Formats: sequence, structure tokens, C-alpha cells
Amino acid sequence: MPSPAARRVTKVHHGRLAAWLAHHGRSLGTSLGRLLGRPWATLLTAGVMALALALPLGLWLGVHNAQRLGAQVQASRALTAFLKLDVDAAQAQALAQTLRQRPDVAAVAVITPEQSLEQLRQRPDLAQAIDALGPEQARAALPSLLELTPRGAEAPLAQALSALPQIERVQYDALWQQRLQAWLAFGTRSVAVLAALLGLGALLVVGNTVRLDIQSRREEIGVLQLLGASDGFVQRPFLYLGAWYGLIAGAIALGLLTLAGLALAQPLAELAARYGSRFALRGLDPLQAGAVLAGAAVLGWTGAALVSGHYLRQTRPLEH
Amino acid sequence: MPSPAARRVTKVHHGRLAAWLAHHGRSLGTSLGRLLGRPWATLLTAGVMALALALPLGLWLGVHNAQRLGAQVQASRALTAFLKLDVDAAQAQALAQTLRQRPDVAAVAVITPEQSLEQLRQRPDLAQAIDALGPEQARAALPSLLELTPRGAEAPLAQALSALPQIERVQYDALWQQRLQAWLAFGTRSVAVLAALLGLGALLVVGNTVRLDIQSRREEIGVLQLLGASDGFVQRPFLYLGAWYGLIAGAIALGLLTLAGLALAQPLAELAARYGSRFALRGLDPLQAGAVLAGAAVLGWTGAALVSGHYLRQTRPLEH
Amino acid sequence: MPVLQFDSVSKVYPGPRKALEAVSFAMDAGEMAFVTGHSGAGKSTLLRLIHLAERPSRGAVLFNDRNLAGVRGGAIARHRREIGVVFQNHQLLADRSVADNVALPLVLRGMKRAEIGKRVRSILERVGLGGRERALPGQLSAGEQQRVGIARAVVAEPALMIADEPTGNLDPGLSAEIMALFAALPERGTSVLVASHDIALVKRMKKRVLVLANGSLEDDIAPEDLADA
Amino acid sequence: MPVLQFDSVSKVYPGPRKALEAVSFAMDAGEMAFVTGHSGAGKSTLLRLIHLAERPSRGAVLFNDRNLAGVRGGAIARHRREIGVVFQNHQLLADRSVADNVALPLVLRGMKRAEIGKRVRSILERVGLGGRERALPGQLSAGEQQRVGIARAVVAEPALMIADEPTGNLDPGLSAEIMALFAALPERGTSVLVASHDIALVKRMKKRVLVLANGSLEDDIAPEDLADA
Ligand SMILES: Nc1ncnc2c1ncn2[C@@H]1O[C@H](COP(=O)(O)OP(=O)(O)OP(=O)(O)O)[C@@H](O)[C@H]1O
Ligand SMILES: Nc1ncnc2c1ncn2[C@@H]1O[C@H](COP(=O)(O)OP(=O)(O)OP(=O)(O)O)[C@@H](O)[C@H]1O
Ligand SMILES: [Mg+2]
Ligand SMILES: [Mg+2]
Repeated sequence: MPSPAARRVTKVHHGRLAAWLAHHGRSLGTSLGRLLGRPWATLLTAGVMALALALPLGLWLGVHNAQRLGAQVQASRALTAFLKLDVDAAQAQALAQTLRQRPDVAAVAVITPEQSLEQLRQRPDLAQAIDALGPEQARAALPSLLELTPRGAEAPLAQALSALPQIERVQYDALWQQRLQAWLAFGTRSVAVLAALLGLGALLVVGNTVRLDIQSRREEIGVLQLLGASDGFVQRPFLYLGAWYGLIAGAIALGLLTLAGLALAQPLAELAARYGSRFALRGLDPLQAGAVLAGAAVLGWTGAALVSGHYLRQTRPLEH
Repeated sequence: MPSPAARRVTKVHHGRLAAWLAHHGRSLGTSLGRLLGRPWATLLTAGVMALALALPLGLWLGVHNAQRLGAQVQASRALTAFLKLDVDAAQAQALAQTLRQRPDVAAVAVITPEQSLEQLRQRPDLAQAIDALGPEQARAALPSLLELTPRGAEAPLAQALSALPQIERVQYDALWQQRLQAWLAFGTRSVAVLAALLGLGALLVVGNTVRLDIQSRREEIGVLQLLGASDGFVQRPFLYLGAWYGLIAGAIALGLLTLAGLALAQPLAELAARYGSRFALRGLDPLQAGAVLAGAAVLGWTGAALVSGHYLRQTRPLEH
Repeated sequence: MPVLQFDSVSKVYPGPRKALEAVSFAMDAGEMAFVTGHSGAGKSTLLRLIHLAERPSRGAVLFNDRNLAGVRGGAIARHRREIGVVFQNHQLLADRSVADNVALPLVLRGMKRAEIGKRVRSILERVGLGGRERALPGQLSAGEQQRVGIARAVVAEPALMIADEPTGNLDPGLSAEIMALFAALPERGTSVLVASHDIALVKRMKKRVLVLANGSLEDDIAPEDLADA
Repeated sequence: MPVLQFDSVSKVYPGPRKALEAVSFAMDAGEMAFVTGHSGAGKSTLLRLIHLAERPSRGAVLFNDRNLAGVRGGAIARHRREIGVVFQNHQLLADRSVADNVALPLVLRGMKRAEIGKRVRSILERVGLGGRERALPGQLSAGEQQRVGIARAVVAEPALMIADEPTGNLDPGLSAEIMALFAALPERGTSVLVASHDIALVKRMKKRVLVLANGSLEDDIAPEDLADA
């Protein structure tokens, strides 16, 4: 029969990996249990984290949708090519047909001098001038126009068109382009500033929450340390706690974003209608939503690891 | 000589108000001392609160500045009044002079048919038509125009002008107006949604912070309760703690807003320049900044009062 | 006039564990008595009923002829300020100095600062902690912490002082000194009730002894009968 | 072979307070000894140096011939798992049941769940807490809590068990039972070092006694000389 001491040693080393796994499983379960045991406190904390997550996410979605809207509005704008006066209606139609083959052209419409004349007559300051000119004369003095919808950027297409012999001049709304550029530059800068603030916020909130949670359980940690628990053993429940907080916060954030989307859908649709565009907000697809949840959990875990690691290093007995 | 017990009673009741005031003073000082004693933790917590405050404040400032910008851009836009063809140059000048007296008109410029003709000749599709017409004929067929800068809303002025006998027709960019309205409606709705989220966030953060702080000092509270401390005595340090947190958070929030303003000033100036407007962001004036600080302190105090009151009610011995 | 009266008091903790069973006794003002009994007999529970850390399940506890069942809300705090308590687990504030801990009951009573300082110094001297005023509880040995708790319980000269195992961490010499301090309190108008399982010490004090066993008051020995017990 | 060795160990707390002054002694494996001395003599400090809650200011503490000065970082936790400790203030986890508290050292050693349950039940039976497995520490009397701490210290059959005032909250009968439990540990390979100021109890045990006074080792009494002391 082995001595009591020898027996002890063999027993003690038995199943250490199994115990490690078991402790992981237990930490996962008990940390969730602790959260559910005080639902209001959990909701409060997760709510704060959810806001910190929802804001940059909402911002990202907003920029994303704005880019889509911008692309739509941009695509609906046309270039106007003024043909030479000696280009007749048949030649104009033929040119339009050729241009439609170009990959950078989405659509081409021919506007005859008659149509131009009709449009000009709508302007009160010109109606009388045109009548004075006489319709025949005016029609002869007006060129045919091509209205092109570009596929892609306008400037290179405009340049290519200008080179064609039939085309007198190409005009597009450069001012409008400049303004859009300016708005985008401003939007980009704003988003960068806000994203910096909010990223900071998400980190602060997760870290602070876990810090205060650790703070309120410092005695428990002290006891575990006195009994010889490894840092990993002490940290594990906090890591799972952080991950759970993150997961719950991510779910709340998704809910908040959905609500915000619903609240904004109608005025945005009205806004888009003014630009003659049918536009619907696009939220997160299931894959992205899953990524948000996973990312939130990882964020919670990481924040918990940073703060609890710092705390353990700070309180490691005799090492300060 | 009075009995020892009698002596005790008189001594005990001595200076109770002074003691109460002294405890207030002490709570104020010691709570600040405790905050400064762990500067990083304080900064972390106050940072979270500062974000929760800075976001709605920044939003408010943003909307405020946008309204100013909108008013400026709006004011720089003109109404165009087309005069009847039989109104000659002198009559046009006289009419302009009369209109300048109106309180809802900021400025009036007369555009003669010659100037109109010059402008029209810039358009490639019309240049040849105008040449065909002959300059004399064209000038006779074109009306004089008045460009009015309104002071205030455009629509009523336009209506009043239309009623004048010399004026054929008034035109202003109604589409632009509609779009601005739509943007403002959208902005208002967005701000409402965000403000709801962020107001909730500020409340959550303050409450949660104090809750966790109380949590980490529940033993101290328990001891004080066992010794017969009144609720007010127990709560007081937390109230001052909350107020200090609020004050520090408010100061950080003001700093963040200033930084954000600096970061956004340049692109915004560029943006405004596109609209031909000189526009500078306006931040908070000293009075408003003071109000923010005071409001943040009150918010912190209130959050602390709510949470600590709830905690005391919950842990009041034998009363649950 | 009895300062304290138990009227067939029972206490059942959720479980259900019967901690006290029909306990009745009365203590006169200026009296000193001991409660003794085995571990888990109900000594601490009996003391907790007096300063309203617990309520009895049945029966009534009267303090100065007032039924404590009627003391609720803010009155609980006022009631507690009339009683000095030595807790079995010290219950000191870890982040305040020894002097500040001892001063607490006086601060809660609204005493002047100068008077507080004088009283605190004097009582700390008497429990052998002169010169340790500025130490934090964590920098004291267990016995020193216990003496801080004792000093805090008696500093305000309460109408009644109750002490739960006040000498559990003290060596025999110090225990005797503390007991002498307690024995002197009745002269100054304070009644004293001490729970202790140090039977040798209790016998030596020659005071009234209440003996608990499994929650029942098994014996109530008058000082003059102590030799027989 | 000595399991524990103090080599002219001094400990000065910031203050500066001298808690230990040139203390030297050695304990053989399988030995049981007491440390005694007045309150504040340095008993707890001496024990704290063994499980590395403190470091000596001068001198060396050797455990199984290993100088503890070299035990740092993660090795501290491993060292502590080799030692069972009864703390003067219990140090139980308030939100875990009695059984979970006692099981902790076994969980930390990675023992199987079934084996843990068996051992925990057996040791709780031996300290008189059979049937209280599921209670929380707050639902126990002070003496019961102390016994939970004792059960936790011995459950893993460590190489060395140190106990700081393990019977401070126990009545004389229970104290004797616990001491008998300790006295049986050396047979199972555990050395035992107990700090206590209950001089009567210490004398009755007839074991080696180290006497501290103001931090100095004043006396080192062998069991056979106890009658003379
Ligand atoms: N962390 C500390 N900082 C400063 N001084 C301390 C600290 N811990 C203990 N001391 C002092 O060191 C001396 C020895 O303390 P120790 O706890 O070892 O005494 P002890 O013999 O265990 O006493 P007791 O029987 O009262 O528990 C005491 O005077 C105590 O005040
Ligand atoms: N909060 C509680 N919930 C459930 N049971 C309790 C609670 N407090 C005490 N008990 C039980 O009531 C009984 C009496 O406890 P009490 O603390 O009064 O004993 P005691 O005489 O002070 O013992 P000791 O000398 O060990 O301190 C014990 O069996 C204890 O387990
Ligand atoms: Mg007790
Ligand atoms: Mg000690």
C-alpha cells in the first residue's frame, strides 16, 4: 500500500486538464447566472455599453446609406452635349446610337431644336424674344442636344465627348459636383471625429464596467489569491462576464439601430423623393449582425482581460 | 454636580447643526480627495460620463450652427422679378428705389435687357440664336429684371411683388426651399432620435457609475447603518461624489467639444466658401459653458441620489 | 426599571433553523450580565435582536419599556445610536484611521470636534492603543482591531452596551483588562451584556450568567450562585 | 529534513513598526508546534511570511529547503497551494456555499468532482458541520464560520498547515475537538503550526511551543519541558 503522502500526490495530479475545462464551463455558466440574477443591474450596464456600440454602428450605417444615396443621385444626373448647328436630326440620332455602345454611357436621349424651343418658351423673359425671332428662324438657330447619363465619373466622359467632331461643347454641373465633394469631405471629417470619440467611449465603458465589477469583488479575489489560485483561474469569470456583457450589449445595440432605422425611414423617404429618387434605408444583413454580436463579445472579453490583468498585476502580493 | 448620565445628554445634543454642516463640508472635501486619490479610475469614469454629455451637447451645437448656416445661405438667395416689356429703364430704377424702402427687402439690383442679353450669349445653345435675332431686336424683346434679396421669408414677398402692375412675374427657387425644408425635417427627426438615445445614455452612465461605486462600498455602508447612521449621513458622500463626477465630466465634455470644433472648423469653412458664405463655427459662450458644468453637477448629484436612495431602501434592515 | 426585557422570544431563520426558542429574561439598568453557550447556541442572534439587526419571529424585545417591534424606518438609526455594540467580526471601516473609527458614534451624535478628540484619545489609551490613532485597521493585529471595536462601542457612554465575544482574539491578560473596563461601565450609567464562551473568564467575573443551549435559555445564574455552577 | 526554517527573520512594517526581530527556528516534517504570545506579539506576521502574504525585511524563510525569497510571480500561487491556512478572520467567499468554500483548494489542485464531493462531506462531518453544506457563510454563527475555514485548510492534506487563532470563536469543548483533529494530521504527512493565545489549551496539548514577545522569539519549549514552563 502506498504511503498517504504518495496517494495524495497521484490523486492531486489526476484530471487537471478536465478540471481546467470544467472550470471554463463553470465560469461561462456562473457568470451568466450572476448576470441574470440581477437583471436590472445587468440591463443598466449592458445598456450603457449598447449605446457606446450603437452610436458608431449607427454612424457607419448612416455614412453607408449616404454614399448609396449619393451614388443614386449622382447617377440620375445627365451631361448635355451641344451638337454643331450643321448636324441634322438623322445624324444626331446616329451619333446617339453610337454613343449608347460606350461602356461609360448608361443612356442617351436626343433633344431636337423643336423641343429646345418649347422649353425656352417656358421662360417668361425669353418667351417674347422667341416670338419676336419667329419659330422657323429660331429652330434653325438652335442646335440639337444629346442628354447622356454617364455610367461612372462624369469628367472623363465629358472630355471624350468634346473630342468628337459633331459636338460643339459638353456641359455638366461642375458646381454640383464640387458641392458634393465638399459635403463628402466634411462628412468624412465629422465621421472621423465622432468615430474617434465613440470608439474611445466603447473602450472606456467596457473597461470601466469590468473595473468597477472587479472593485466590488476585490475581497473574493483576495481570498482566491491567498488560496493559491492562478491568475487565469481568478480572471476567467471576469472574462466570461465581459463577453456576456458584450453579447447582451450587442443585441441591445442591434435593437436600438432597428428602432432608429424605423424612426428615420419615413422622413428619409420624403427627402429622397424630393430628388426624384426612391430610396430605402438599408440596415445590417444577418451576417453583419452576427459579426456585430461576435465583435461585441470579443470587445467585452478584451476589455475584461485588460482591466482584470492590470488589477491582478497591481495586487499581486509582494510584487509592487 | 449633575449625574454622569445627565452630563452625557447635554453634551450629546450640543452643536448638532454645526455637526451637520461640518459633515457636509467634510463629505465635500473627502469625496474630492477620494477622487483625486485614484486619478486614473476617476478619469475613466468621468470620461465615460463626459462622452455621454459631449454627444448630445455636440449635437445641439451642430444643429444650432446648421440653423445659422441655413439662415445665411437663405439670406444670400435672391428673388427675380420679371418686369413687363413696356417698363423702361428709368421706370425700373424708380420701382427698385420704391422696393428698397420695404422692410422685407434687404437689397434690390436692376438688370437691364443689355445685361440679360450678355448673360444669355454665354449659353452655347443660345449664342447663335441671339446672333440670328440681331442685338437690337433681342434687346427690345427682353424685359428688365429686378433681383431682390429678401429680409425674411421669400414666399410672402414674392406674392406681394406679383401684385404690382409693373411686374409680369416673380420667380424664386422653390425647389431649393423645398429641399431645405426636407433636410431640416430629416435633421430634426435625427436629432430627436439621437437626443433620446443620448439622454438615456447620460442617465444610464451616471446611475450605473454611482451604483457600482456603492456596490464596492456596501460593507462600509453596512457598518455605518449598524452604528445608527441616518440615511442622509450615509448618502451624503455619494451625493457629493456624484456631483464631483458630473463636474469633472462636464469639464472634459467642454474640452472634447472644443477639440471637435477645432477639427471641424477648416472643412466647414471650405464648405461654406462653396456657397459664397463666410461662416465660422460658434461654440458655447461662457454663460452656457457654466450652465453645462452646473447641469452636469446637478445631473451627477441627482443620479447619485436616485441610486443611493434606492440602495438604502433596498438594504434598510428588516424593512424588505 | 428594566433597561432590557425579552418576552418569550423565538427566532427562526429561513431554512428553517431555530436559533432562539422562547427566551425570557429582564436586565435592570446598571446591571452587567454574560450570555454563554456552545457555538451556534444563539448568543449572537440574541444580541442582534437588541440592536435590530434582526427581528424576532415570535415574542417581544423591550428596551427601556419600549417594544422594539414598533421601531421602524428612521427610528431604527436613532435606536442604534443609544446602544454600543462590539461585533464578533469587528466591523471596522477599512479606509478610516483607528481614531476616526472610534469617533464615529460621537460624530453620529453630533458632538463637537474638540470634545470628540479628547474622548477618543482617552478611550484608546484605556484599551492599550495609545499612539496607534492614525493607523488603519488593516495595519493592526487581530487583537488590536478587536480593541478598536471595543473602544468604539463604549466611547459614547451608551445606555446599553452589548458585546459579542469581545475577547476572542485577546490574550488572557488583555481579556482581564477589558473585562475590568466593562465592569466599570455600570457606574457611569451603562448597562452591559456580554456574549462569551470563555467560561473560565466568565466565572471569574462573578456577574449574572445566562446560559443558552440550542436556542433555549437553559440557566440564569445569579452572581452569588456562581460558585455552585 | 526540516519542512520549515526561519533564519534570523525580521519584519518591519512601514511605520516603522518592528513586528518580528531576528526569529530563528526549524520545524521537522510531521511535527506539530504552537506559536503563542501577547496580542501584537507578531504571531500572525510570522505565519504570513510562510504563505507569502508578506516578505521578511531581513533573514530567510525556507520551505522544504527552498528559500521563499526566490518564489515570485506565478510560483507564489503554486507555493500557496502546498500550504493549508486557517485565517484569523476566516476569509470565506460570502457568495458560495459552505461546501464550495471547502472544496476550493481541491478545485485549485484540479481534483475530480466526485472525489471532491466525498472529501468535502467527510471533513465537514469531522468539524461538526454535517448537513450545513449548502448554507452560505453569512448564515452561520462565527464559530461555524471558523470551522469552515479549518475544514478548508485541511481538506487537501497539504504538506504544511498553518492556523491563526483557529479556536478564537469556539467554546472549550469544540476547541479540544479541533485540536485533536490537528494533532492527527502529522500521521497523514501534514506538519502543523498553530498560533494561539489560549495558553491553557496550548499547555494541555503537550506539543512544542514557540513563545513570541514583542516580535522576539523569547522561548522555544519542547513538549517534555512543558510542565516546567
Ligand atoms: N500591515 C501592517 N502595517 C503596520 N503594522 C502592522 C501591520 N500588520 C501588523 N502590524 C503590527 O505588527 C505587530 C504584530 O502584528 P501581528 O498581527 O503579527 O500580531 P499578533 O501576534 O498576531 O496579534 P493578535 O494576537 O492580536 O492577532 C502589531 O503591533 C501590529 O500592529
Ligand atoms: N442568517 C442566518 N440564516 C440562517 N441561519 C442562521 C443565520 N444566522 C445564524 N444562523 C444559525 O442560527 C444558529 C445560532 O447562531 P448564532 O450566531 O446566534 O450562534 P452563536 O451562539 O453566536 O455561535 P458562535 O459562538 O459560534 O458565534 C446557528 O446554528 C446558525 O447557523
Ligand atoms: Mg456568535
Ligand atoms: Mg494575529
